[in-house]
Amino acid sequence: MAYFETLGLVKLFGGLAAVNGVSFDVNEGEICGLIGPNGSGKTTIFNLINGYFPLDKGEIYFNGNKISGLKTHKICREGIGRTFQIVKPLKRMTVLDNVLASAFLRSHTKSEAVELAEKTVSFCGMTSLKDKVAGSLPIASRKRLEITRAMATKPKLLLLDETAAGLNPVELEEAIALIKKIRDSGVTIIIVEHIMKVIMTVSDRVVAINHGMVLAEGTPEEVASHAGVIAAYLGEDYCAAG
Amino acid sequence: MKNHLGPLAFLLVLIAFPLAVRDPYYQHLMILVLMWVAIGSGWNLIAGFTGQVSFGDAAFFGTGAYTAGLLAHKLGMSAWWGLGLGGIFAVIIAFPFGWICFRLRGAYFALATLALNEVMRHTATIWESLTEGMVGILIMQTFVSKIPYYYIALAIAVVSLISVQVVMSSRWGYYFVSIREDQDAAESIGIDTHYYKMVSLCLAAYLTGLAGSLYMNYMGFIDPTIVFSLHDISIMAILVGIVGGVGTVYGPAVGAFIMVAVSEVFRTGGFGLLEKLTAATGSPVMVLVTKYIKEAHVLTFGLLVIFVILFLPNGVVGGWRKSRRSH
Amino acid sequence: MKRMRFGVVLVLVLVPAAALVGLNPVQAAEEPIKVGVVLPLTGEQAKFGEIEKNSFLMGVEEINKAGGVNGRPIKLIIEDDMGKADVGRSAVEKLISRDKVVMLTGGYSSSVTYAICAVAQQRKTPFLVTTGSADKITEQGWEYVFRLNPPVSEYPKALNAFLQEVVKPQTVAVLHENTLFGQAGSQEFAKQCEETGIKVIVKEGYEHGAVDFKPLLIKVKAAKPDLVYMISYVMDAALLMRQSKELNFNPKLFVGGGAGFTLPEFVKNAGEAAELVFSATLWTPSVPYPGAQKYYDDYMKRYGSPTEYHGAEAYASVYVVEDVLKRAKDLTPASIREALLKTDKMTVFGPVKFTSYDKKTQQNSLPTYLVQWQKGQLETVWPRNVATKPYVYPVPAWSQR
Amino acid sequence: MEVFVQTLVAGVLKGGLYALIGIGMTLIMGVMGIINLAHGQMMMVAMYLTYVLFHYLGIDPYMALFVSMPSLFLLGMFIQRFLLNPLMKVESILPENQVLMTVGIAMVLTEIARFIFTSNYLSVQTSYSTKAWYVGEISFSAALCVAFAFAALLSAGLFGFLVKTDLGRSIRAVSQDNEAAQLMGIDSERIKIITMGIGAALVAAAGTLLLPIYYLFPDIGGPFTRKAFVITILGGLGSTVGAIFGGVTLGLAEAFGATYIGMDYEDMVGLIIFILVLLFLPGGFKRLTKV
Repeated sequence: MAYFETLGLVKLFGGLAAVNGVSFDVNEGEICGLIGPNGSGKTTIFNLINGYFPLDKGEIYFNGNKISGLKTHKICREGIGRTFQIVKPLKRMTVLDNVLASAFLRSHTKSEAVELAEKTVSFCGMTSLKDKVAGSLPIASRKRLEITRAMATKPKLLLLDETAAGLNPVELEEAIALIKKIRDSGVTIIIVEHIMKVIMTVSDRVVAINHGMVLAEGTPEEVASHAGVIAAYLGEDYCAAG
Repeated sequence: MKNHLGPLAFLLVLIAFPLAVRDPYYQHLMILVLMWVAIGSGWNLIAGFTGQVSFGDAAFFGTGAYTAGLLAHKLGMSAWWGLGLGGIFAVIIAFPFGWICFRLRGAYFALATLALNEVMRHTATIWESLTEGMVGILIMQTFVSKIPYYYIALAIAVVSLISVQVVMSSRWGYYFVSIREDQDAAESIGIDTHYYKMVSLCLAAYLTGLAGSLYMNYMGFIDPTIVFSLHDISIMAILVGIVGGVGTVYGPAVGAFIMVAVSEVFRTGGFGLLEKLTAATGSPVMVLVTKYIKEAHVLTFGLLVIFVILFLPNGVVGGWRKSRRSH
Repeated sequence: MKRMRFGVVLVLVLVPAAALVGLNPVQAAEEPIKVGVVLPLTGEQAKFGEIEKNSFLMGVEEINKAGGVNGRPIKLIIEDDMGKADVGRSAVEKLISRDKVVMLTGGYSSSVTYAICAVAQQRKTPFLVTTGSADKITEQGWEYVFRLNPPVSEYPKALNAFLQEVVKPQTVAVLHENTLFGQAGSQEFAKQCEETGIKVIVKEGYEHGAVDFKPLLIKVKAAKPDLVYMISYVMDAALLMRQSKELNFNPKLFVGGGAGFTLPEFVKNAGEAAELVFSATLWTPSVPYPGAQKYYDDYMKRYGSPTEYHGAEAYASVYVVEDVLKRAKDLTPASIREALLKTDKMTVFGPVKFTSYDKKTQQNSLPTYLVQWQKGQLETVWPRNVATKPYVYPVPAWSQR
Repeated sequence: MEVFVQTLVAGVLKGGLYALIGIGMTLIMGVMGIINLAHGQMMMVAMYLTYVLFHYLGIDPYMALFVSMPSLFLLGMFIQRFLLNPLMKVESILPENQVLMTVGIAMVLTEIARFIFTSNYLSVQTSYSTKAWYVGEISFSAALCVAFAFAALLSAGLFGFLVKTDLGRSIRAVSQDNEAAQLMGIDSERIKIITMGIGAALVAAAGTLLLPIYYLFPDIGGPFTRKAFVITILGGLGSTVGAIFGGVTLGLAEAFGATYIGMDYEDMVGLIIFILVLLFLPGGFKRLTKV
């Protein structure tokens, strides 16, 4: 059994299938990119893995345990952290307090938690911002805070949802570096991203989704040259003409 | 430790207060203030810190009061046992309620608490064989002097403030505020939001129930409309919390003082000061002002509430983050 | 923002401080005698508080015009209790500590009255309870508490005699508002019925202010009681009668148990549905006490709205206060208490005399009357010796009235 | 059987009145997302207006609708413009600040009424106050029938307004997604001001129609506020048809509760249904009917 595995995930919204039989595996230690056009169901898949939405059908296994059907906070406890596409900072708390709130999960005492939080903050390069109130941060820092907060739960698997969207080129480079650094620290990552550059540079493997189904799977290069993927992104006409 | 010097000094002043001010009128007002500190702290815990606004604090307050009253009335025990049990019974009410109703969010939860408040009031009114209905429960007060009540109220208020302070700097506190700030984010970092909302509600219910027991012991008489009053208890608790400062440890203390003292100042026309001034100056404007304030003190008070909400939306004491700068 | 907060704190500290410093009572030669009155002037009970306040003011004005108490006027210091016990307690503490009143009166709701009693007893300040009617208030053995109005359990006395001598009903339905007055009164009435062999087939409370009593009346109608006894205040009473008529519900008689059924507002609102309805009452303007009618007329003239028995209680209270202060050898609590104990004064509310009986102490005892609406007029019909008109019984069905 | 039918009739007719009270609230809660705890107090203001018009000018309550509704429309707009909208701009920890503001407004309205009219009970006696129609033994109160018809008419009118007119569509847009509506160029502040006005005017109609068969004093508002939000939750936020369902359901529940359980339990039955709907049918009856 793979490290992380989804089997035939189905999610219906008002009779319409947003996710329709998605199965894929992720191996320990790799970065798996999840791509697909807008509305193809990527974020919904995250919400299913994370337990935010209940599954209509299908099963999810992580590290040998079935995690589908668990509550969100239990799934986090199992070792799956996530960030949100629309960032959800704890606005009126400082950056450090944000991280501290999640560091408690893996700490017995407050001093332990503070230590873990400080360490995570510096690991993610946010030390200079740690006393800032989260609500006052610019978007790039908020995105980074999402990652920092998720990292403080000491995840084994991290779900990154569009962490690069809205960043300028410099910030983008920083984000890519951080993602790689996290992977190198031994965390498996599934990343949803629109910006192809990010996906292509960081992913070990890519899964392409369209209309709630898996379209293609393989190395970034394989998926990028897959006819169906190009069609999905650029439209049928482009494909036929090409 | 430096942070605690101010409160400690203030505590000493409060301890000395009844010895310095012998007038039972002011002692009585201070007892009410201290009782409201406990209620306000409870409300602030569940609403101000955890973000689950409750419109039903009277349900817990009344449960505490009736626990004390019924212990004395039905079992012939001292009503002071209520101080031990009142809070616990309030938690017994809060627990199943929270278990069921915490799946509701925001305004819907607030409405459910409001309904709980009304259900409790009706139950206490109708269940005459247990509660004596509107005939009410009368017990004999233990002390003639106000000073014992004052110190018991002070102890309860101090315990409330300290427990809020302790809770809020612990794991629970961080979890409560995380839930308030973003429930989904809180879940995603491994916080069992349902469980911690329950913890917060039960703590709040305990403090409020404790205050209810104190009320029974101090006032000696309760009936359902007094202790389960939506307006006089539940809404008042919210006002204490909001005016003082949402999500601040000492906010409810300030709020309690303002709400009790200011409403008394308005009710009595500045403790009769206005009338003296009127008599002294004899100006017709003052006559008018005095008459207005005496007759429309609730109106003035309502205007004050509107003013505070408009211009001091987070209360007199600032927001949570400001008090946490020291970290 | 910071400056604002500082300002608020400043105000909060300064106002009470100024109040503490600046307010020592000024001594004057013809200093009025201060009497404290605690009444609900805001909140849901304010209507009654206002009637009582007006009556107090009317009474004290008359007394002072007539020379006051041995040349010294009475000054009433009226405090608003907002219908809340804790505020009532604040008010009475203030009256005793700051205003230094010689005695207290007023007290509308039983909860507030109780709170005042406790303080009055502790601070040894005589308190003449005007209204608070819970039985327990005079069952505590407090020496400084005297009560003018009878306890709630004694209201239906006259009705019982009438039922036994005239109506002899088999079954009764009791409807009551869920207030102290309604719950305690209905319990007492039901107990008396059981003792005299009348079966209580329906006994039900309702929340004051209901819009629609039909579901309740439908059920009562289906149970076919001989007598319907209702403890309701005026507007509920009017709605009950109106809707009974609408449902064509015809028991042998309808009897009201509270003041609600005797007020002009009742007949105005119930219209024809008020006709021939009985009510047990303590006081109407036509009771055989000197000045009752005059008090009613004066009040109407002065305030433009009708008064009722709460007002009469207040008006009587202030005259009892005058009488007591005149007779007291000085204004110490002990002397005033002595004078109160020896009270024997006829008022618009009836003879006032404080006696002890059963568990009660220092309780005034008053006869109750049975009245009936006849052709839009309220007539006293029982006891026979004071009746202004003979009673109309049996009562014809609605269609024949 | 007669008991059953009469209870049914009483419940449905009272439900009509409740619906009228609830329609305004459902609109306000739907669009603004706030619980308006001054709702009953606004009704109280309308009732005093009606009383003044009847008592001093001899205007029939049904005619007084033409004064009370526009007046309350203005009052509602004023409250929203100067007291509630400014709150949206201040940063506060709890969004419930707005609810508290309505508590303050309720206090002020009540006390102003007491200041002017004292706490006396006031009532308006008309020829139809006590009139009833009979079918067999079953009675139908005339004034309640009129109120019922009016509730149906108003909710149909409001429904049409929301669906057919531009303003109505804007109101619905704001109620569905405030931010999106603003992006599409809708002045959501203005929409909220108008919505509050309409909500107030609707509850004014309820007050004016209720007065002939009921009575009036300054503290009358509270219980009706509570009924209004129960109705709103039963019917579903923002749903005019839902308000009728909610009102009638509450009326029936109270009537049958009073007849078959006890009048003591009248309010309790309503509250328990309310909690059950909150828990098990979030969105109210709107969700079942999809209107």
